[in-house]
Amino acid sequence: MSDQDNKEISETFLELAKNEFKIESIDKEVEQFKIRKMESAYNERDTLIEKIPSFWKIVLSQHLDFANYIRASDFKYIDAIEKITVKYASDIEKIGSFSITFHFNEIKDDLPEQIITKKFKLVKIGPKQRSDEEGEDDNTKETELDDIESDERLISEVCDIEWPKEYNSINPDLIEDKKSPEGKKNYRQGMKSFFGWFRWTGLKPGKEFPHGDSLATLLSEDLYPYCVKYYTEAQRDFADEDSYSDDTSEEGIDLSEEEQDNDEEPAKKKIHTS
Amino acid sequence: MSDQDNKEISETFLELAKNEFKIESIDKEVEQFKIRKMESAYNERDTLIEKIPSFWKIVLSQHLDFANYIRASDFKYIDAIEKITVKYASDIEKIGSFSITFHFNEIKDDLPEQIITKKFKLVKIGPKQRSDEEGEDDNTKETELDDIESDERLISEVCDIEWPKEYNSINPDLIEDKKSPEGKKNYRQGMKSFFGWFRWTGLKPGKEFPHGDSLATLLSEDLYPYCVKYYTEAQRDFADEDSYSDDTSEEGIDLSEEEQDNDEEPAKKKIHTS
Amino acid sequence: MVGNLEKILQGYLPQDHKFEILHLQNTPTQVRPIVTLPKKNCHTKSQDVTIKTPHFFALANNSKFIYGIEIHVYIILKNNNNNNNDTVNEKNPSYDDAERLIFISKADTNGYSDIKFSAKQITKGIIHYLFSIDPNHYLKQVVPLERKYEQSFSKIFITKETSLENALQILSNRSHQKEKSQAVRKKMLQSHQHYLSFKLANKIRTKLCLFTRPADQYLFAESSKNPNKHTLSGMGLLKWWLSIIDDLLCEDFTKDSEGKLRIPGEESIIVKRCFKPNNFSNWTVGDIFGGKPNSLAIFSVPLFSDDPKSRFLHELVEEARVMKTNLETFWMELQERQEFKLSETVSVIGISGYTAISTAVIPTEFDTIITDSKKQYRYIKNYITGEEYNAEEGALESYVNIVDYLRYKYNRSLTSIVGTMPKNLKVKEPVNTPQITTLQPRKKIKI
Repeated sequence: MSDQDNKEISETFLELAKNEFKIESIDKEVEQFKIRKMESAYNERDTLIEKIPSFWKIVLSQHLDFANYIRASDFKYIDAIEKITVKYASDIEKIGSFSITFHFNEIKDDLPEQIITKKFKLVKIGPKQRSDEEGEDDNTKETELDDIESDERLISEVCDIEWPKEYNSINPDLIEDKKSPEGKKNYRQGMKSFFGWFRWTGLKPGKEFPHGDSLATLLSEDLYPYCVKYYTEAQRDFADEDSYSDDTSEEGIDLSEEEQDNDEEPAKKKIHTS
Repeated sequence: MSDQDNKEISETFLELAKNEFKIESIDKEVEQFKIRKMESAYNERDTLIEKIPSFWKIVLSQHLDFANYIRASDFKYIDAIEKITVKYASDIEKIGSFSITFHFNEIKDDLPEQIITKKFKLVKIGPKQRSDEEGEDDNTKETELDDIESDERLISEVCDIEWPKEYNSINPDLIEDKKSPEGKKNYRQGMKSFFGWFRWTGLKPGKEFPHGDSLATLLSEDLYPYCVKYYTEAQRDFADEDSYSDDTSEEGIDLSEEEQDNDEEPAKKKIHTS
Repeated sequence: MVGNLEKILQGYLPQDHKFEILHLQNTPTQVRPIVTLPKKNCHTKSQDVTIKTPHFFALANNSKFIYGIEIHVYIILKNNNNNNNDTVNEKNPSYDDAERLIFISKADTNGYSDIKFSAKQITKGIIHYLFSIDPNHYLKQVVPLERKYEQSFSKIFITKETSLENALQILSNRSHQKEKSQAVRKKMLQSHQHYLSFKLANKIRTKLCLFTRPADQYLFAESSKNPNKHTLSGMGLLKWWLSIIDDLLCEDFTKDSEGKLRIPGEESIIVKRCFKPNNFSNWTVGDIFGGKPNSLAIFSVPLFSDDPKSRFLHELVEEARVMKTNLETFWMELQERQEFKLSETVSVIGISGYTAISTAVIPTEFDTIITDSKKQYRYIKNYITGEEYNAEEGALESYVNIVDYLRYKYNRSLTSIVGTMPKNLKVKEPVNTPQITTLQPRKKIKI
């Protein structure tokens, strides 16, 4: 190839980078458009849902993924959730940030009625700070690395919520000696409960509610938008007809390996041959 | 509950159904907005890509999912694809329909240069006609079931494409005796090739290119929108760094939690954060 | 020219019959330790290096694949010097001991062979071939567990960490670079490849293990629908494997090597009865993983891919019982796992010892496709394992695809082998003429 050709290709790559940037910003614009358009429909839906008894209790107990995040003892309090609403930030710079509001009913002598809003912010972050939930090895040392790849992640703030009385022993505010083995253990249990999630910030990997960001995303991108679908699914006459298949590793046929692992692809293809 | 309450709830459900309908139509509006916004960015990108040698060859051979759909002998012709463009229908009633255009370079004495456009239409369909690719049990009998759950599916038309000369033996237009075992076998092989896909209509389940609709969707929702990403991934300097993890049974077990508090935790969560 | 693979395997295939074989191997890759380490030991023992190399063999005859086996070879480099606080050598630790662990993942036939061949013999032959490979073959170029990207790196090389925009920037820079600087970059890349390499001084211990459990199919999906395929009962499968392993112990290993058999849920007396037909003298009840009945299973039982033992360990973690389950309980409960056919025998067979044969074979481009990524390895293998074998068409289709793919992408063909094993062979009637039903997808893709 001639130098001239090479120069043109070189410029083309730069143009492509600009073009990608343009596409990304259109994606945000589309997201904004959607949020604004959906707002009134969601508001209307919130009002309607309020009239249906136990709506959220049914949705939340129906959803297996949700149950995976919390402790079994939390269900008592999950059932006390009367209402959930999600508000999505629609300013272009804030796209991806949102807040979730929970209305808890009172449980006598245990939990007070309360309305709690937890806010989530999408922030850009370098690769070295990405190691959330990686366990103990707390590599928070500041590395002066170039921003090799900036990535986005959710963070939040500690959010005041009154814990149930029954949780006194694991309520982090009430544990006096957090250094004793007993204290440590209780503290950790508390942090893993649904109430522990309200303290999640995303800034202390390994020390907070596990996968706090995924639970937030589950609520904002799945449970809230599709709550009516989950509600109706829970109402099906035949409880055994749900679409949650058992995990494939138990199927005996040894093809499972090849079929599961294309996690690099953005849009996962779903072909059911069976 | 009083009759009055019941009546109100019953009305609420109707309102909710209307609300869901509204949400669906907003989804379409959002889709339309996106298609219109993206159009010029995609056009610009198409022009840029043309200047990069072997762009589509690199993208298509890099993408394992795509390769899964075709026969290994097709690669020769896939590599002859100079250009791919996708046009998305933006009329509200046509959202979800699209067309894909392929520019094939000439392969001497084998394949002529040609530009082929295949069109896909999204149509509503009752549950009983959905059984594409279900293999043997070709249940095409018309059942007069209520439209319990109407679903959408892609259909297409047979599309004229000139087959490579090397494929003469499996080219369905050239197989004289389609009933002989040899003829049947060749016919089936032809239908499974990439050229067979251009004949896919979605109307003759089990008799056409397998998963023709998924291949169309793969192109329109993944390969075309993210082609630049796939191109750069193919340029990675370390080929061994793929994120294809082995199946989870082999994954290391992190005991950091268990060793500290081996008490009755609730069932440990299976959460895929990726 | 006759390659090693051909030379070794021809003796296990029936005389005068022509076969073709695919030998696929991925580049050796460093992995995490396969046996979980107690947390306290994590740091002291983390100097051990485990290297995994998957092999896949598929045998074809008459343009159809008829047999396949997948085997993972692990080389574990150990540092037994107790100089744990010696950080001087951290960058280049010396390994004074090593071990080769061969895990047989799955083997399968599909019943579409037009001639009679012994799946037992070819299985034996392939394992024997692996025993004959010089362990140093796996140590020349090892993909490290993690690459540490340096700052200077990010402007020159495209890695999995490079953002789309940066990658385009790099590509832009590259395309107007002079040839000279292109060469400089290539050289730099080589030095940055970050391959590890090791050299073994002595002959190393070889271990082998496999888990037998009856199933309709292991590698060839839907093949149980072929009436000509034989499937074995749990006990049948155990005996089938046991006789292979016994032969290998006799032929390839020193006398003081050990054969081990464990049948979860079965009394020792019953297990011992299985040894009767064996020829090797040193068979005992147990396994090669070590540990006492009352020690925790998690610290003895290795985690292999797609292995019921590993799945069970993961399940114990989920049930929060992993720190309470000892080996005795582990084996007892394992047998009751749902994934096993009701009341069928499952077993764990193992070898531990030193080979008595020459280990000088180095797989070469001549007879082995060595892929440079797991992705590519899987992809090629998937042409065979992704097909459906309820009809003969699957065996034909996988063959055509593999042959076309190797020719087009590697300019290679399958290795031909003409059998030399004398035997009175009855040629079977052709199994079945191509039965055309409906079109099947080539790949099973699931979410």
